Amino acid sequence: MKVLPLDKLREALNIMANDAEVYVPMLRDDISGYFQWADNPADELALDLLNTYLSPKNVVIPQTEPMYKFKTSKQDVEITEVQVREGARIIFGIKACDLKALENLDMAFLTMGFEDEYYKARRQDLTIIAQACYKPGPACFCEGMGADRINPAADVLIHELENQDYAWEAKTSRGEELTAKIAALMEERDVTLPQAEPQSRKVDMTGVSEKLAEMFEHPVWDDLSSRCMNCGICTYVCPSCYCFDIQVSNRGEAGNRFRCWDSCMYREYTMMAGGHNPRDYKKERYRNRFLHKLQFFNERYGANLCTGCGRCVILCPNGVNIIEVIEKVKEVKLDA
Amino acid sequence: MMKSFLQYLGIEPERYQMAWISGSEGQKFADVMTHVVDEVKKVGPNRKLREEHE
Amino acid sequence: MHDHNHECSCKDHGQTNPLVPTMVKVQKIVDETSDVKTFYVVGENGIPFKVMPGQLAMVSHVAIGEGMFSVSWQDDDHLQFAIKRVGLLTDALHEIEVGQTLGVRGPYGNGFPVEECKGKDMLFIGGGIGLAPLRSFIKYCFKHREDYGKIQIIYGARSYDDLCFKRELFEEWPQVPNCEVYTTIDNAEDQWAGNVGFCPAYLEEINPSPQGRIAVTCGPPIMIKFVLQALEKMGYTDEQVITTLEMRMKCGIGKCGRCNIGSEYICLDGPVFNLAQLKKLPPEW
Amino acid sequence: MNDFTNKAREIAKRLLADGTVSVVLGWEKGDEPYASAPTAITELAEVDRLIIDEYCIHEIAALLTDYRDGTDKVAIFAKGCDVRGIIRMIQDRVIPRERLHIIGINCPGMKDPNEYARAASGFGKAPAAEIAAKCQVCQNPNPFIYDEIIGDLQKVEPSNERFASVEEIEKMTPDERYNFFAQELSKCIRCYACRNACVACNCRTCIFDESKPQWVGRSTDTVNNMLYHIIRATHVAGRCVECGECERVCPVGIPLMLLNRKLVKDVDELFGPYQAGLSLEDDAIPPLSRYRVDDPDEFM
Repeated sequence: MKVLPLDKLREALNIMANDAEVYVPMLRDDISGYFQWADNPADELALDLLNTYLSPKNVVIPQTEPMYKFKTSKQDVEITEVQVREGARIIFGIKACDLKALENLDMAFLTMGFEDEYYKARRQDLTIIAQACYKPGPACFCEGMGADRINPAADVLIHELENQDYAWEAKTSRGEELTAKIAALMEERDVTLPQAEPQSRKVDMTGVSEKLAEMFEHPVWDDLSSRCMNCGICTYVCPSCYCFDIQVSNRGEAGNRFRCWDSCMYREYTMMAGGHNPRDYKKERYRNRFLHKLQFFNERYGANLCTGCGRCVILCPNGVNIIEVIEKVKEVKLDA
Repeated sequence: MMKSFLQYLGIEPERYQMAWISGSEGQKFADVMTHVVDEVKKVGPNRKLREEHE
Repeated sequence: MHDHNHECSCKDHGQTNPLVPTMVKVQKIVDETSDVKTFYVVGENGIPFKVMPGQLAMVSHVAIGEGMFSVSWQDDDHLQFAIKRVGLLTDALHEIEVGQTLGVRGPYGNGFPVEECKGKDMLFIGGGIGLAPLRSFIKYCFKHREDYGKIQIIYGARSYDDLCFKRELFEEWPQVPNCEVYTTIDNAEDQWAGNVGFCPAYLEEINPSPQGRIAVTCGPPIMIKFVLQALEKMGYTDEQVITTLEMRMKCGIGKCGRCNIGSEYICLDGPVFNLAQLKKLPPEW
Repeated sequence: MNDFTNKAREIAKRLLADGTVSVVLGWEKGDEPYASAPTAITELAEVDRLIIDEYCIHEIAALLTDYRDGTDKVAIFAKGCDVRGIIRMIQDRVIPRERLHIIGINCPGMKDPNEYARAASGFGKAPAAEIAAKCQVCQNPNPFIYDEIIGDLQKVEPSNERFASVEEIEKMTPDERYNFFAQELSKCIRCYACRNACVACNCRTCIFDESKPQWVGRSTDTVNNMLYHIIRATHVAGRCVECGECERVCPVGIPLMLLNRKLVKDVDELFGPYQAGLSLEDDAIPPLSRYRVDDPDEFM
C-alpha cells in the first residue's frame, strides 16, 4: 500500500496548496478547527487529535460570506454579485461523522427545488481526503447515526499507522489525480492497519423520528430544556447545522449584502417585524432544534441531521446532551 | 469609564470625548466641536476598530 | 458519490442565483391606511416574474434590508405589494418615493389552489393587512368571474382607518356580479354605520353555509385561530378551509431554516395550507 | 460530598411536599462521571435526580430569568458565587427575594465539567484542572444570604491578585493592547454564551437581538466582534459579580475577564471599593445603577 511518511506531510500539503485551497485540522490556542493551509511556522497541525472542536463546515459555508455588493445614488441602485472564488478545494483528514454531515449539507443546499449557488461553488470542486477513525472518543456516537467510520466514502482514504505515517488509498479518479501530484513523496510498503476499537456510546435510532412526531406537546420538553441557556454553541460547532441569516452592511452609498450563520437558539431567529414570535420561549427553541435534527430533517430528506460527532456534547457549558435527549425520548410512555 | 476602557483596548482616548452642553450654550457647543476635531486631527486617521470595505 | 436528484427550478426564474434580486422601479405608491401603502413595481421589461395568487416575493430596499411579502396583485405590466409599516425595512419603504429602485426576487411558495376552487362559491375572511394576500385571489376570481360561484368577502380591521383597499372594498367589489362584501371594525366609531366586532363573530353571524363553498382566511395568527374554530363549528370540512401563514423568512428557497412549521417550510411548501394539512403540523405559528 | 447530595434531596423533598416552592433549581448527573448539569425539578418523584458533587460549577442563578414572569416560589441551591448572582437578579428586579428560597452551599471549589469533557474528548490537548481556575481565586465560597445552608464554612485565602492580570495589560503600549484584544476577539464565533451565562446579562430584550436599530453587525469580523464585546462588557460594568462564568463557557477560550475586571477596577477607582452582589441593602446597589449628586463626571 502507498504510504505518506509523517515527515513528508507538510511538503505534501504545500504541493496540494499550489493549485487548491487546502483545509487541514489545526490547533490554535487549544482551539482545533479546519483552517486553510498556508505553511505558517506557527500553524500546529492537529492530525493527531481525534477531531476538531470547530467543525469543517466553514469550508463550504463560511461563517460570514458576502453575497452581492451595492452602490446607491439618489433613487438608483446598482448591484454586483460577489463570485465565490472558483477552483479546487481540498479537505484533508476529515472523519466519517463530518463527512456524513457534509452529505446532510448537500441535501439541504442542493436539493428540494433550489440550488444554493454559493454553496455549490465551494462544493463542486472539493476533493475529500478522509481519515479512517480507529479509536473513537467518549463523546462519539457516529455508528448509531449510521456512519462508517473505518471506510467512509471519500476521494482518498488515509489511515494513521502505528508509527504515525499515513497509509494512502485513492478511491476515485479525482483521488487518483491528487495522489499523482504527490506520488514522489510516497513509499510503497506493506502495512498493518490498526485494529478498530469499539465505540462505547451506543445509540439506537430505530423509531425515534416516528415517536417524536407524536411528542410535540409532551411535557418532557420542559424538563429537558430546563438546563439550556439558549446560547448558540451547539449550533455553531455542529457540522450539520446550516441555518443562516441574510444581513446588510451599509456604509453610506455603498455596502454589501452578506449571509452569516444563525442559530435557532436565538430569540431573534424567528422574531417577526410586527413582534409576533412563534418560538418565543426557550423550550420552543430547544424543542425545534432537536426535532429538526431527529424528526423534521428525517421527514424531509430521509436522514438524521446529527451524525454523532459529539461536539455539542463536549462543548455545551450546561450539559445538554443529545444522546440523553434521545434516551429520554425513548423512555417516554405515550398513551395509546 | 468608556474612555478609560477604550484606552485599555488600545484605542486613542482622544477619539471619545464627552462634554455637558446645555441647549443654550451655543458657543460652548462650537468650541467643544472645534476642540474634538483638533484633537482627532492630531491623532490622525483611525486604523483601529475599522471595517475594511473595498 | 453525492449524486442527489437535483430538481432545480431556479432556471425558471430567469436568474442564475436565486438569492440575488432583480432590480425594479417603483411606478406608483398608494396610501391605503395611515400605516399601509401599496407599491406598484415594474422591471426593465415589464413584470420581473410571473406570480400566482398567494405567492410571495422578497422585496429589497437594497441598502436597508429585505423582507418577504405576499404579492397583493400581479397585473400585466407590474406587481403590487401592500406593505404595512411595522419595522426597520417597512419604515424605510414607507419613506421612498416614486422612481425608487428596489430589488425583488421570487416568486416563492405554493400560492392558492385556484384550479381546485373552480366552480365553487368562495368565502374570504381577512383581518387587517391579511387582506393583501387574499386580494390577489379575490381579484383573480373577478378576472375569471365565470369560473367561480358566489363570492363573499368578510373583512375586519381595528378601525375604519385600518381597512385596506377602501376604494375597491366599498366601490368596486360590491359592483361585481354575485359578490357580497361585509366589513367590520373592532370598536365603534362616530362615522361608522357598519358592523362592530371581531371577524370570527361576524362570520358566525353571517353564517354562509358550507355547501359547495371554500373558505379562505388570512389575518393575525390569533384571528386565524378563531376563524378556523368558527368555520369548523359551522360545518366546514378541513379540506374546505384554506389559510395562508406567515413566518419570518430570510432566503425564500428553503435553506435558511427559520420558517419551518414542523418539517414544512412556509417559503416552499406554504404559505397556503388547507386545514387538513395544517392539523398535521405542530401548532407553532 | 455524598452528604451534600443527601441533604439536598431531603431539603428539596420537604420544600416541594409542603408546597413552599413549586420548582427546585439544582444539579443532576449526566452520563459521564464529570457531567453534572443544572436542572429544574418540579415533581416530588424526581427529587432523587438532584445531586451536589464537585462538578456543580455552573452559575445557576442565570437560570432565574426563566422564572421572572411567574408568581411561584423557586428554591435554588446556591454556592457563594451563585448567591452573588442571585443578589444581582433581585436588585435588577428579575425576581423578588420573597419568591426565592435559597439553600446555600459552602463551596469547597469546583471542577469544570467542560474542561473534563474536553480533556477526555481527544479534540484538544489542554488538561483539566483539579480545581477550576476561577474557583482557585474565589473570595466568596460561603453564601452570606440564604434560608438554609449545607456544608461547613470554607476558609478563604485572601488574595491581592484581583487586578493583577488587568495591570499586566495596562503596562503594554496602546498598539500592543489593541493587537492583543483584536487577536483574542477575532476568535469569537458570536454564540452569545458569555451573555446567556451571565447573571448581570438579564435584560428581557437584549440589544444584540434588536434589529431596529441594529447596534452591532452580525458579521463575524474583528471589528463587529470587538464592538459586541465592548458593549457587553460595558453593559455589565459595576454589575459583574466576577464569577468568571463567561470565560468558562466561551467555546474558543477568549479571556473575557480581562475586559470585565478592567471595568470592575475602574468602578472601584471612581466610586470607591465596590463589589457587586455582596449585599441586598439599598446602598449596595451598583454605582452605575443609581444617581448621586457627587457622582464623578468620568462615570460615562
